[in-house]
Amino acid sequence: MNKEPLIPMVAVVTDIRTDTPDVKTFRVVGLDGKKPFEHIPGQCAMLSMPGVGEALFSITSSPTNEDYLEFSIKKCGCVTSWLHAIEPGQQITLRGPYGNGFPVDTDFAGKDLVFIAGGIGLAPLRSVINYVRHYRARYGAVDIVYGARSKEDLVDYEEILEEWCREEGITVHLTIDNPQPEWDGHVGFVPNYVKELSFDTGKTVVMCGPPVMIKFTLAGLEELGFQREQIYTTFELKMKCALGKCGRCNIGDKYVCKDGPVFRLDQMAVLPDEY
Amino acid sequence: MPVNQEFKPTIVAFCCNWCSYAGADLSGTNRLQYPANVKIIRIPCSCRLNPMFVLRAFQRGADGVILCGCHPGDCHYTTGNYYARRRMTLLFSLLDYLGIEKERTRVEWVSAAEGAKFAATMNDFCQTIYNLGPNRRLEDLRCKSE
Amino acid sequence: MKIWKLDRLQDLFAALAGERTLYIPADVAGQAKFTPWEPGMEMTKALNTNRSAKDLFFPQVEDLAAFKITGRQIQVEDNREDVEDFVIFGVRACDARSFSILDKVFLEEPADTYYKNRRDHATVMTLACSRPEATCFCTALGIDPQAPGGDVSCWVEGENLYLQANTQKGEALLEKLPAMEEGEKPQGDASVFDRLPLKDVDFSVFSEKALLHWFNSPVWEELSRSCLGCGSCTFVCPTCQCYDVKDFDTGTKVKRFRCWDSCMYSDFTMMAHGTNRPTQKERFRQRFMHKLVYYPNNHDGEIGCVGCGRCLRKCPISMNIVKVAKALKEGSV
Amino acid sequence: MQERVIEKAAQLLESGLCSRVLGWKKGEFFYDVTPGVFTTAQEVRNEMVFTPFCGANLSKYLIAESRKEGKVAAFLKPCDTYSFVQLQKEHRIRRENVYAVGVQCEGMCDLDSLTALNLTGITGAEGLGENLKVFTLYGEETLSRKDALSLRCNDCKSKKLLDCDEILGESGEEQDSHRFDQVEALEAMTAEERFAFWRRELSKCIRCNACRNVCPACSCEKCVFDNPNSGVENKAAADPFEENLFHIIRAFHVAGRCTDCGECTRVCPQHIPLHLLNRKLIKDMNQLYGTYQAGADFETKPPMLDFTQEDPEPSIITNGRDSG
Repeated sequence: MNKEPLIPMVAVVTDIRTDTPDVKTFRVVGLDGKKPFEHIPGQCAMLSMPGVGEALFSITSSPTNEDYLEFSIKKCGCVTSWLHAIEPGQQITLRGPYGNGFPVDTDFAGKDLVFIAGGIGLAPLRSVINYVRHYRARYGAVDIVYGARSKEDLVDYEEILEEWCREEGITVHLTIDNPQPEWDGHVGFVPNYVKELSFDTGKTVVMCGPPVMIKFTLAGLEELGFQREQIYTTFELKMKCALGKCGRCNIGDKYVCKDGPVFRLDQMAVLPDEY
Repeated sequence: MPVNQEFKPTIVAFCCNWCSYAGADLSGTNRLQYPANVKIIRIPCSCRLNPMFVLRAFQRGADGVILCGCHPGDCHYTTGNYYARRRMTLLFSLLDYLGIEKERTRVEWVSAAEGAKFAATMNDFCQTIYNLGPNRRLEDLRCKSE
Repeated sequence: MKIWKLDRLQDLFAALAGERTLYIPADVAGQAKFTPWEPGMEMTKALNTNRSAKDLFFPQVEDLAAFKITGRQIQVEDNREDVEDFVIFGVRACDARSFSILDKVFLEEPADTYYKNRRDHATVMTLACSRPEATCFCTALGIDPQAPGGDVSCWVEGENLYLQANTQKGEALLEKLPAMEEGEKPQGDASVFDRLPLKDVDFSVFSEKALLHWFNSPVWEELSRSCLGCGSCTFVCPTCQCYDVKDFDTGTKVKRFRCWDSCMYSDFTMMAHGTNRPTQKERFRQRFMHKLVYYPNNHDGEIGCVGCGRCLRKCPISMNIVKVAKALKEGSV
Repeated sequence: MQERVIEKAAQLLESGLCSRVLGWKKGEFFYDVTPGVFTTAQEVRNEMVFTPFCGANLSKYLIAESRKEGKVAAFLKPCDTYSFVQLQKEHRIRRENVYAVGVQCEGMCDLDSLTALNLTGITGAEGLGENLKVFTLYGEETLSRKDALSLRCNDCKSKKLLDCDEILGESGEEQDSHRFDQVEALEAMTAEERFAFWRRELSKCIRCNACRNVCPACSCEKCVFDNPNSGVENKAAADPFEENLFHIIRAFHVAGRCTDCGECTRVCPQHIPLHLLNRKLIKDMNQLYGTYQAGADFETKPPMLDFTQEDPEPSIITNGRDSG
């Protein structure tokens, strides 16, 4: 009988890193110790613990990482709370990859890129950013705008400081919502910061964050003169199958699991505002 | 269940913290015998017994469910067992109406001093359930396999 | 076309049931239902089954896999098996069309093997309608109730049952039956279909305007106001295919099963942080937009409804796709 | 009566006494009436009906409608008024925002009761009084409304119109119904027979939740069956046990609050006689704790929120009524 896409494989969590008070990054390999499958930046996978539940997470690691997959996961529901309580060595089930991913080798090629992320929204972008860093020559200048509630809530802060900030051609713009004693960087919400930074409108924008951030940032970008065709974002809605069959993650006639999760914003203009 | 294996009924006894739970203790310290397959679940008062708990017990493999609480008039919270009495009467009646053997459910009032009554009640209830055989009408087949 | 005498229908059932399970629409506990045939079991007098025929391919509940958990270890048990061949007799044209609508969802890559397994092993024998209900509107959706399709089409006319194979599977099935007389079916009286009160419901309008036009229609508020948020329409619908995947801990292992779900339910899109369809209006809209706009957009304009009329009879408050389609059309003028 | 209902509704809107009217809206056919809210007299005159097919109990809608701005006029049949009172007793309806118009009822019919008379292809019907003229694709037939009554209306318990601001027609009396006959027939069976009966019926359940969602007594903001942490299935009849569990618990949760309006059985797409579960509990409570009718008044304490020291022991059930 053919392989059933709903039946997952078993994988092992080999390492757990605490990024922020409510975000942990999980390193996952197959039972053979190898990377479970290949993926495109922006794609997702279904993680599950039988008896607890199954949920979709974006793959945080870059495809260029040949050893494992990584998932940065914020504790907010049933499955994520369980994940936050486990220790390395725990087996989970895994299926994927799902979704279309970012057009890293087509539309993004040769372009100046601006990544805009808020909070845990960095998770899906980290995969793209590291992919772009790996194939640095294929892309133009890179700007990363990243905001969180506080310094402690910045995911991958170490990696950002130690690696991204030091790399040539990459400019990192960090911001936090409220002033903090040990913070000498920018303070303020992402949408305003983006407007202040006033990027060149020839750049391609990749955005991920809470819906309210997306909404206001988009307005700001349009004010700056950006076209919706230049802006990409990624969505997440409730999913059960991730195969376009269970019927719940649709925005209009598009399924986030199958036709997304990455959408160019001009595609969204003809779809309902139901996300 | 294979035929050659003797039927050992699983009994779930919901016991009020203030009386029968202590009664069970007392019967233990007095070395009174009652079957080991009586699983005691402590509840703060007999009126804490949600009918859902009774059904869940049957789903998860109980062959009989018994509620033990304080004698009417002796409730630690004054009136809890009076409400429990009405609820269980109605629940048992409804189960009987659905054709589920009424002997599988029981309520007994057992005080903290009645260790002997506790043991006797459990022995009697186990015998009743043993005579009835395994719970078939309110079982969950998914829990019975393997 | 082959001919079988109707007074020997039980013999036909016996022959069909000889090597495989035969399902016929029979009355069980007062309901017409596709039921495994046993000697003596008669067809229902009802036009159609209470629930739809999708149950036979997409049952309300089915196990997907089981997991054995020991400490931190997980073992996956894939218990799928090839189902045995079976025949469904007496499927009406509407339900037969619903199979092709479901196929486009479940058989699209990556195919759903549970569904495919049953589809592969089933032979569908349809039965033409001659006495429709007033709630029937399959003709408004381009379905011919007198040419019902499937692997074998059947007609009742006078004292005979006429059978015609439409596919190789159907031919193989008929070949195994006792030799039958050949003949032509006399032309029946189809005038009743012209008198169907809902035959003119216009489903073509939905392709004429943009998705957002229908989505933003002002009529949704009023239409959905009395909706109870139950799942009767969904569960009797032959084309509703949304499902939920759930786990059940049996005490020794975890069974992962799937069950029908309804977009009418409040938890359908509920996530840890909330839902994107917070009121019944959005849920109600989703169901009808899916059938009238989203499905056609994704599948060459085919409407996700077969006009069986079950929701017209079953909705507790008599709100249904016909009322919705009409109101949307009028509301857009 | 229909004319009076429509005229009254229009008048209530025109006079400005009410901003909305909760009533029944006509459908495609004579029998597919939908509960609806009307805001203008014109809407009322065009779309409102009161026919023998207005079975839907409107009182549950008042939970939401009475919380909105302005006063809502609600047209309520006798059995609806019992639910109306019961819901007020449970503080679910804001009475001051409702103008209740009681409408006397001659018993309601439904499509199922017509189908049971072997009528097929029903395209419409005519008649608001004693007789019903039914049109079908295959001819027409005149029948007595009495013969086409819904199952529940054959056992009508009361024609009383309770707590109305105004009454169209006359409030009636409690009826000498035979609503417990079938319960008694079941009680007279052996446990095996009863088990077989309920298995046959409950195995039809598809867990569409229509019975729960229509039930005026099921007015919880969040049902226990919709709570993912309760560990119960809210949509899958995954096992016979789950079917039993749902219906036992639901009957139990509405015990003492169920007015026996019969909506559960009316809406069940699988025709499960769910009212027999509720009636059993009503009968038991009447016998064990004294006669009580939910929704009949505002004062009487519901039996499940009450007790006496002399209440019978549960052994009255488990040992049998005679020995207990």
